Amino acid sequence: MTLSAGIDVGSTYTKVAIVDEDGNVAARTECPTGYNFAHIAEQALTDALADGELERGEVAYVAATGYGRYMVPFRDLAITELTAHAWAVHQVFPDVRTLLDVGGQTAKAVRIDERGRVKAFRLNDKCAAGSGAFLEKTARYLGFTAADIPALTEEAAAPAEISSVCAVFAESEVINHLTSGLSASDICAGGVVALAGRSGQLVKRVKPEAPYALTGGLTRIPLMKRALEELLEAEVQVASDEFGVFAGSIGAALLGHQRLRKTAAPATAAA
Amino acid sequence: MSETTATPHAHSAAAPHSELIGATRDESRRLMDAWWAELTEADESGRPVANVFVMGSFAEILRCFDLPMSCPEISSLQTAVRGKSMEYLNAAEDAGYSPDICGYVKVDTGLHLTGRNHPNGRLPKPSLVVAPNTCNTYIKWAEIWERMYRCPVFVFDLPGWRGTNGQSADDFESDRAYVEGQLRELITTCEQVTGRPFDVDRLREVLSEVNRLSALYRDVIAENKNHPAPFDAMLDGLNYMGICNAWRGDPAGTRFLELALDELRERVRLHMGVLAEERFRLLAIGTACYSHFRRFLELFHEWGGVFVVSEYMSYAGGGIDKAIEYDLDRPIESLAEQTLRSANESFSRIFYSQDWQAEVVREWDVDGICFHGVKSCRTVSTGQPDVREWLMRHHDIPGLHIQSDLVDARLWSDAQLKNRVDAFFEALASRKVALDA
Amino acid sequence: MFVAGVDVGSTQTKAVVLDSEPNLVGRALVDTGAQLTDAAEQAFAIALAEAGVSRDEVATVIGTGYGRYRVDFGDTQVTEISCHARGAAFLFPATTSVLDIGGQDTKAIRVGEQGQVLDFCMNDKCSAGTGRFLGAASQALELPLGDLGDLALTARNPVKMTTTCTVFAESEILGWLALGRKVEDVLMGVHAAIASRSIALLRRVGIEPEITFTGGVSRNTAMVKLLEELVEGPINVSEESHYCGAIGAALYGLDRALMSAASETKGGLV
Amino acid sequence: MTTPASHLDEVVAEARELVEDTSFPAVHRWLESHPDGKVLCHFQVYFPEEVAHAAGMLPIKLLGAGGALQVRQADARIAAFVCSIVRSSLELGLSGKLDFLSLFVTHPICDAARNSCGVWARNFENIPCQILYLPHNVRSTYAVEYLEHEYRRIGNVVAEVTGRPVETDALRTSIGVFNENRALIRELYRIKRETPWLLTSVEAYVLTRAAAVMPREEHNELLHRALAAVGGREAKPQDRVRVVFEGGFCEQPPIDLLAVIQDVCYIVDDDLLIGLRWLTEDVPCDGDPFLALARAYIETSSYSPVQRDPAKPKDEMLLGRIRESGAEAAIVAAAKMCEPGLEEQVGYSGALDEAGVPHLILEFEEKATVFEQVRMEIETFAESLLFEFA
Repeated sequence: MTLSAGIDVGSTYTKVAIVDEDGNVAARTECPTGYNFAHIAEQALTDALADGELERGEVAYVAATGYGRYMVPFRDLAITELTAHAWAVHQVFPDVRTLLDVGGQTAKAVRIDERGRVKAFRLNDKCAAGSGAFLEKTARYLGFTAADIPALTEEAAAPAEISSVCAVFAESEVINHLTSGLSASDICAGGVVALAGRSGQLVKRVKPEAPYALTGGLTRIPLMKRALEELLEAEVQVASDEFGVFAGSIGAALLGHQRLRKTAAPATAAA
Repeated sequence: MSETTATPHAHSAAAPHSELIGATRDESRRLMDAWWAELTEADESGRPVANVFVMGSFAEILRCFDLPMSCPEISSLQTAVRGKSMEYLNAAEDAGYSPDICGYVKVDTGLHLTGRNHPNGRLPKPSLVVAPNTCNTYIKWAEIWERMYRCPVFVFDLPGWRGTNGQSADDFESDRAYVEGQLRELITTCEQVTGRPFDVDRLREVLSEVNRLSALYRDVIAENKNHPAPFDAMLDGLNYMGICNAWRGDPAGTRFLELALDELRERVRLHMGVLAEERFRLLAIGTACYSHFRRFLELFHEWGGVFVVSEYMSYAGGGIDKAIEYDLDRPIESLAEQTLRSANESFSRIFYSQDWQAEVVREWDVDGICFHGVKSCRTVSTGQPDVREWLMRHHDIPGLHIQSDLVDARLWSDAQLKNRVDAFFEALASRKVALDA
Repeated sequence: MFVAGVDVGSTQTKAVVLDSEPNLVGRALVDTGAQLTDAAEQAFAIALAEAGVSRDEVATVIGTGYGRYRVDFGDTQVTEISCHARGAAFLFPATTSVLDIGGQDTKAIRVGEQGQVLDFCMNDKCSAGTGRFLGAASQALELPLGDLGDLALTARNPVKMTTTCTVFAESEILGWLALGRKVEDVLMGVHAAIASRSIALLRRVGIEPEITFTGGVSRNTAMVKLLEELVEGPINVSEESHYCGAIGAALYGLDRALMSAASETKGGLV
Repeated sequence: MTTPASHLDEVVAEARELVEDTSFPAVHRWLESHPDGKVLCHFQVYFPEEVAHAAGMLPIKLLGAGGALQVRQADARIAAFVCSIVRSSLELGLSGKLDFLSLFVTHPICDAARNSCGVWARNFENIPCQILYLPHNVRSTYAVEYLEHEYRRIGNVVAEVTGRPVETDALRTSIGVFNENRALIRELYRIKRETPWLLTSVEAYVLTRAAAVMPREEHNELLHRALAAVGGREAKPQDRVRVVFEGGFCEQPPIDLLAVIQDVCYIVDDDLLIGLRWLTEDVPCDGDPFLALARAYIETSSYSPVQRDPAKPKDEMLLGRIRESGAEAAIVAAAKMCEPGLEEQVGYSGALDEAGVPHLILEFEEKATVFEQVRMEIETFAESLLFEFA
């Protein structure tokens, strides 16, 4: 079985997906990136292989993507996570034309054509505090962890108003809401709605076309999907929790197979 | 400006004082509604409309052609005061405009992108844009409408303050001749847009109205030398400037200032200040924050702080705070000369205003200066920290530097601003105690 | 007679009790957390316990800091700018310039002989919460806040941090690490960025000795060293600098108590 | 014996060293050989340097200090929300790197630049600080006459500072020196367009930018050496996207950002340092030189977001630059907090969409040192044009 591995070294989490020639995901792992990128890439790949009881030798291609893609010494190809994401989403949702991916540090809006190629994209700039980390900080301030956010925000009666674009000032808004007695779920929901608002604006800047898809860590928060749909006035397909988180690594692995098929073309054609 | 809807207010000295108090605010609301009614009517009837700016758009010439004047700085400000600016601002940012550019431009662009439905009426499309170089964003703003509507755009130069030396009398004459030349080209453009010939006698009428308006405006500003000051330069002052810009050269505008002056003198006679107790007299540099206008004023009024004078009433009042004396025998030449003088002494004053500020602090008996930097406007904000420090070092005048925006509610951080304003008044209070001891 | 000051900061709440000399007789430091009023009450109780003083022996309680309006058991509030100035002048009587790097705001103050505020300036919008840079660094590098200073001092070739925005400081820190730079070099880069921005603020109000560095960040050895290099002179740091705001608040409370005791009704700050 | 190719590396290294050295060594060398020489600093974008040169003054172009100088004092003077070049230029002055300065001039290109004159005047009380009021109503029949007078006015200020009036034939000679410089830079840009593999974007940039920090005669000589050496370089074309970089008219992108772009693209044309190439043809040396300079500024000149000219609609001018350089895509950049640049970016993007020209929108800051995010954007942009995944 020839396998291709996609290693997505993100700023906060590193994801690995190992895919066979038919495009099935044979194994996958996710772990915090820390700050030794080369080590974590090797470690994550070994864990994935063990998880799927696969041999290192079966992996014919390694495509690295994400923040630290150049820090993966044993890669065959480095590809940006935007291209990888677009390609993965195109395989699972061939009709999707606009993708929103919200990660730890960055939020990305991408327009994709019918062949899965990236046509236009925009990233959040410094003042748009539209990143996952902002939400994690709000939750931690309220005494919760990132994992609690999905359930916590479901109990929200009325999401609090958080208007500031700057995460530092948003934090003082959170403090003010706290002191005026708002519940943690309403404040955290307010953070999700503010984040959806900011990333929804990002989507509008790539002259979007429906249908839409959402990938990245926030796929686990139902309120995020609902808030985006209200803003974009259209349905937002959320990749399954697992796929959403692993879109980058799966896309990279699939592109690996693409290169394998191209380079393994019969030698005669080339001679 | 068809004036039928605005019933003239008889300027009578005998009106009993109770009726006068508050009359100016009602009149300014009525005149602002009349201005919007005319813009909405012009949009429906398709009459040509000119987009103008507060810092020198030759309103006198446009008045001669009875061209309704749409002033986007005022209309953008009004959306913020009514809490609606973010909806239009977001529409512009969705179209690609950066969070770091002028909020007025984005609110106006958002209005044009979403059907021109302004809270006060229907914003008309420009048939002509008259944009001076007294603010560079005016030129980029004009180019946005140019791309959107392909309408005639008349950008012209009012060469301003040249720096620390090197401007002789014949340099001024060369500038004046250039401004006069451009003025004649504007007249030709207006004739083409309206299909009406230029009437120099009508211009003389308008010029004499503005001479009167300028004299009244200076008297109004001077009334705040009284203790307590009868009006707040950032609240009532905003109304006075708004009417002077929208009705410049129209008798209704002149009569409005006569009424305002009557009310102010009545308040001075009755010893009626802006607040129950005027504890601190302030000079305001920069603009207010219109998305949180009431809260902005409240932060200062809570401490008994009143804005008795502002730089805003100088440059954003259209330069009529400097003695405008049009010579009716040489209307075109003196219009060019006086407009150039306001460009030098009011509009480009902002870049080197430390001496003017020190003088105003003395003459209006001011306790401290509030420098309010707004992200949207680099014209008024860029050099503020430098001036604040210069005035503290050279004249020991206390100054507070705070920042937010004109219309972008996202840039108002209440806790941070209250912290700074409270600390400033605590310092002013302890300074007063030291002076009294 | 005793007086108290409670400084409710965005991350930590400090409380102090002073006798009428005045001497510092009780102090407390707790995490602010989500319930600001509880934190204020808890800190006040601990400070009273350490001072061996009962609640009713305290003539006035003054609240300060971002959560000053949450000190609902206090007599009134004073901003932390006025309090840090007064507290710094108490700890170092020859103080003329005061610098405090807080969680939300950085403050530069010029102080008169009695610790009154002559002029002050605070950070501009985009570099807000520079004290938070260090919080971001400690999180990103998984190191306790207290160790950052000493580790930064071991740096050989510090990186140059250029971002003005605190939010993007974190991604710039990760960026440098992704390029394989040493942790201590990145840390020293963070410290240098904070120091140069703070000095720019201090310059706005004029830098004249003696300079007193107050607030929690003043315990950071690398920060003190960098600031001393920039001002080319010594900077006062005290064991009690964490409590500077609360001390200042208590001193204003003492003025108020003495004044009402002498039942004069002179105008004044409080 | 240095082969021509390695000779080019030396010339480029010489230029880069001058460009990155904030102590202005070439200016100090000039002052040693001209003991009573005076130096003029002018802010972006265009200034008629011939007028200063003709009075024996050394004009240098203030381009900020990029990331080379930690801004400490300027941030105490300038409000937040203002671009970086305005701050770091002031920092050069406040930190004593411009002590040789005798005259500061800025222009009405934007509100922050006009404000800078007031800030410099308050902080350098013994140096004249001026605004040269270039016109925006350039299509008025009175514009050329006005601009000629404005050039004579700044000539009088220069004469006051140097004690030497600006003589007519001296000005004609200076025009000759600057004509030659502009022609050499045009030749450098011809090579970028036709054979970009012979000269990297960074090499072409530092060779051009050296003009800002050295006497123009020396810069001409440096360009002659560089152009001679380029011929000798063997390099084969690579599979890269041909792009136009638009947005470098005032605050300059960090050199490392150009390096990131050149990894995946050939920058075949751009508006980098357009002020040095504002006049697109030789200025005639006969007749009145002041009038010739004023007419050239309006009639035979390029375009930028900070010069209004209805006869040169910006969208058409950009599409023309893309067409003439054979570029297949554009990078439409703007400096952070740059009001005119950010507004123009939206106009350009709309026009490029309409014309079907793929383009990448970027924001940069002169002092940025980490390029991970922008590298990812540029590579994705190139990947979407180069690779066929389907």
